[in-house]
Amino acid sequence: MSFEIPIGPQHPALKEPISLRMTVEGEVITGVDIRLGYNHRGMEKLAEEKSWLQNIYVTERICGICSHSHATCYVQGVEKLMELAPPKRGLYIRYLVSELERIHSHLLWLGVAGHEAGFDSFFMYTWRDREVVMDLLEMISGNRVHYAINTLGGVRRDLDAGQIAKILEGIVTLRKRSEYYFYIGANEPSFVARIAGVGYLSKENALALCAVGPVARASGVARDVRKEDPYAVYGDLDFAIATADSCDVLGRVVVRVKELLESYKICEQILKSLPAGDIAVKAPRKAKPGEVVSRYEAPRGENIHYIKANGTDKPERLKVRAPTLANYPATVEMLRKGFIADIPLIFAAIDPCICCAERTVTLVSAGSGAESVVRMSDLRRRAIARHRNAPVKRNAVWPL
Amino acid sequence: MPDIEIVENLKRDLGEKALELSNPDVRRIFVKVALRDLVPAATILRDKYDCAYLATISGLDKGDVFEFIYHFASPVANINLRTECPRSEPRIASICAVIPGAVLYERELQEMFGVTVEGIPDPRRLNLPDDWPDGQFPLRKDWKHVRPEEVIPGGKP
Amino acid sequence: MKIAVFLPELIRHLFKKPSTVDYPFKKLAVPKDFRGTPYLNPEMCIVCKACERDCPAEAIEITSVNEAEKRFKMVIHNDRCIHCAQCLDSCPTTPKAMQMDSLFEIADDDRHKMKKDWVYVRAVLKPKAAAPAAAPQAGEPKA
Amino acid sequence: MAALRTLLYLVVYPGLLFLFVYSTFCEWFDRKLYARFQNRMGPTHTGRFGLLQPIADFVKLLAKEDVVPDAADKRLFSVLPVVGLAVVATAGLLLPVWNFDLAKPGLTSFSGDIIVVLYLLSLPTLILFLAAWSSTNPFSTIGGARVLTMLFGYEVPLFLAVLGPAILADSWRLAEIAAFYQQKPLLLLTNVLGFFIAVIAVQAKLERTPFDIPHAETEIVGGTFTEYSGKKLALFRLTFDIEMVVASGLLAAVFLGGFPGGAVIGFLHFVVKTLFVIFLLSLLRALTSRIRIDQVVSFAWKYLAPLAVLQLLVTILLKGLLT
Repeated sequence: MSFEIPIGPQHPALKEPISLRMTVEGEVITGVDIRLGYNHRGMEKLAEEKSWLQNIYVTERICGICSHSHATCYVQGVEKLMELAPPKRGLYIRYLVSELERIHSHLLWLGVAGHEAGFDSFFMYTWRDREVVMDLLEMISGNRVHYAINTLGGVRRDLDAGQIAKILEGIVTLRKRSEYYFYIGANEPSFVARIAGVGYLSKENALALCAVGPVARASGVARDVRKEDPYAVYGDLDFAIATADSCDVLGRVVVRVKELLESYKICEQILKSLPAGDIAVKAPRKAKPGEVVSRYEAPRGENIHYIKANGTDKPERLKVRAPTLANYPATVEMLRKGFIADIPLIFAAIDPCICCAERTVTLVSAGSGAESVVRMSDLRRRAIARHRNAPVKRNAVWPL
Repeated sequence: MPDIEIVENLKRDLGEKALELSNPDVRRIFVKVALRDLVPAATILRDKYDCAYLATISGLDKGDVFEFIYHFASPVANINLRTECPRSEPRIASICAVIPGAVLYERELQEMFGVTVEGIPDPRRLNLPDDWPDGQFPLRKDWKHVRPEEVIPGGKP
Repeated sequence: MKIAVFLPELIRHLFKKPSTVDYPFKKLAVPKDFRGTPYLNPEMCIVCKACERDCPAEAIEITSVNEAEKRFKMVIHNDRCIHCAQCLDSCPTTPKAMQMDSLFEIADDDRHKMKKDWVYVRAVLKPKAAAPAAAPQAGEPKA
Repeated sequence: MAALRTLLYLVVYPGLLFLFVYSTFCEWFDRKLYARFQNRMGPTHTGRFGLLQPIADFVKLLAKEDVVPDAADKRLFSVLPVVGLAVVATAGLLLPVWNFDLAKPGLTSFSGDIIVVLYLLSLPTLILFLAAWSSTNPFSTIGGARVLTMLFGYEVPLFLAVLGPAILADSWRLAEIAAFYQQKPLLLLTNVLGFFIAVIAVQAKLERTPFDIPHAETEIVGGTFTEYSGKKLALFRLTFDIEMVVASGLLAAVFLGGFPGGAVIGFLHFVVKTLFVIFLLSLLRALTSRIRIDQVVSFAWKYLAPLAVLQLLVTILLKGLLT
């Protein structure tokens, strides 16, 4: 006896709206369908109406967790179009922030994974320690979520010696804590029982379905833009790609924790070899006609922006592909034949960022073209009408 | 593998198919192919250049034609396959048979540019709501969004 | 297989002070260069409108009240502001006419109450600060 | 006079009012502990140290809108929370803290009351299942199925573990069992294994992490409680709180030597010992992550049940040695 359960668009396991329609037989999932489109803001269309400078902040708001990654991806593309060469110190600070952001994002993910598995203590502890890196970012950039440190031609804020010392100090604490969480995550029997062998994605499937980021790396595909396409400072830095071969959620935990440790290493290298000098150069208001493909390794995987300029102060086209979107086909594959209990874990394991993945359409209602703000009374009326017309199901069916 | 070598190899392998070949930046290669050569070219890229990974498909409204750029990535380079189709007859072939992960991007192209992707395994809309009117394609340049006047709910008039 | 690996940590923290803050009653200090709410220093403003042009959220609105007296009105729509501080970077005067304070609890139940306005006379143009703000000021020292 | 006394007994002490106050205190204790384990504060502001927070939550829920789904079996749906509360409150009356006097047994102390308590503690599970079933929501339906599946896992180990000490004491009456262990406290040590099995099984019965599978909110929203709101949900939450008190009181009576010393000192024993059991339950909750339903059943039958049988065997052998 199979029936359909809706996970989302509103569901406690999902922090953002998306709809997963699960066909289940008892506790086993037999079919999966992902429906997008609950979180559209029309970023790509909007970007065509804003200037190059304003678009930094627009792209930054594509996502709340990896805000810096979209802004950096955009900025490094536009700098190529404008033929700007940001000073070395500016670049180092920019990518220091991007590594700190990776640390914060992965710690956040560890906590979410713990919460989805009902391991709330783990969640509380990881998030407590995530505050350390959040505070560092706040100190560097002046804000906790949207750092807004990028500008065309460099960064907006400099680091002083006191800040550098504080960051190094914070990294020491974080490294110790991360190693401890690695130990907990890999040894607590009830947690391991939930994540080992769950959400299997073979290497072949990971390749065929174009999976990116930690999902691909946990399936043994060493795909990391920082190594494949070493942009900006990554050519000078020494780090390794974290991979795992277990192809399951445990592998994704391992990959993320290993990446955390790599990120600490990168941050220390950047701070140690931070060159002196300016942090930004002056940028023109217009870009010459041209096109550029900018790639960036966000915490969730490869982030790719295609930017086309037409000689004015506004882009002709800005195409954004966020990593989460690339992982959806793989998620469908992972969920198949799983248990209901595994849905939140498998879905969380791609570290979904739904507002990243859905960024394309304007907030316009279909009929009138008016911005759709529905009154509560109206909603109520619609709900009642819907209720009257709906057939009433009297008998539930035994699922087993 | 240096870029020049890849460009040379591409010239050899694609032969007539490659209408334009450019290498504007390090590890960025742009190839232009005709519409009918799209699927064979994608197959060649996947099999010979380790480009099983399609990053995304960008669509572009250039007035008379739509341009579609398939951003492939291999561990050594980023190969962008470009093709054009006329606005009057917007049809392209699906590459899902070659790269199964392309389905989401092709669905997005369908709804945003109003092209018909022939042979797509799942032709539903991706992002737009179910009651979106037919014939409205937001990313075409002639589709203009008129911003409604801002109404602040609950405030003074 | 180990059992109860978290136990020592949990027991240890039972006797420690909680790391959370009793928020509305106790508050943490924000760091030095916190990007709070923008405000205008009307004595310095030369009405170059660079901030209005560069604001990504269209939160700044400058209108002329009286052309002859060079009176202008600036409204900062804090309900739209995204606190990016681009207006500070765009501001060409020294010291800057646009400033940021460290207020962050600015939420209100009415969006009209969040709008702030200033009516002022345009400042006299100083020769040194006359350069148009074509781009954000690069590498400016910390305020 | 006797009628009045019975009424007081049922409504004030140790009946509904006392159980309500004490169970909300226990909920506060559990929440505070859980928070402190996680380096948080827990309830702080309602009352001193947030002591009144559970009561405030209860009152708030009472004031909320009460929705009954159209497709639900309305009468069953509405009556079940009350039945559940009645059942666990009745079980509360049987604890030997107010029935300590063996010479003058009260109304609710009789031979075989341990069986009745265990039975009454099993009923809420069935009521939960019926509640889930009558609300016809897919999430509730899955939750209901999980409730029953889990029942098969933990019920047997719990019964085996709790009955072990009773066999050693040679009585089916809680007061007598407690009195037996008060005379020979050393014998309690033989039941340590059984105690831990019982704690784990009680954790499962109370549906707390790692066994909060029937209402795992990240998987099936509220599970059994998805459609419950307002007063009914408040009653269900109270049911669980009282069940926690009764279950920990039962474990304290059977495994921790009961509540010696008459009305006042016995009551102090009751408070300390139940809080100790709740401490263990809280710790278990903080230590683990939620496991899957198939893992619960296999864990219960592969480890808990065999260990419980082993405990029973040890008890029986010991009893043979002693007599």
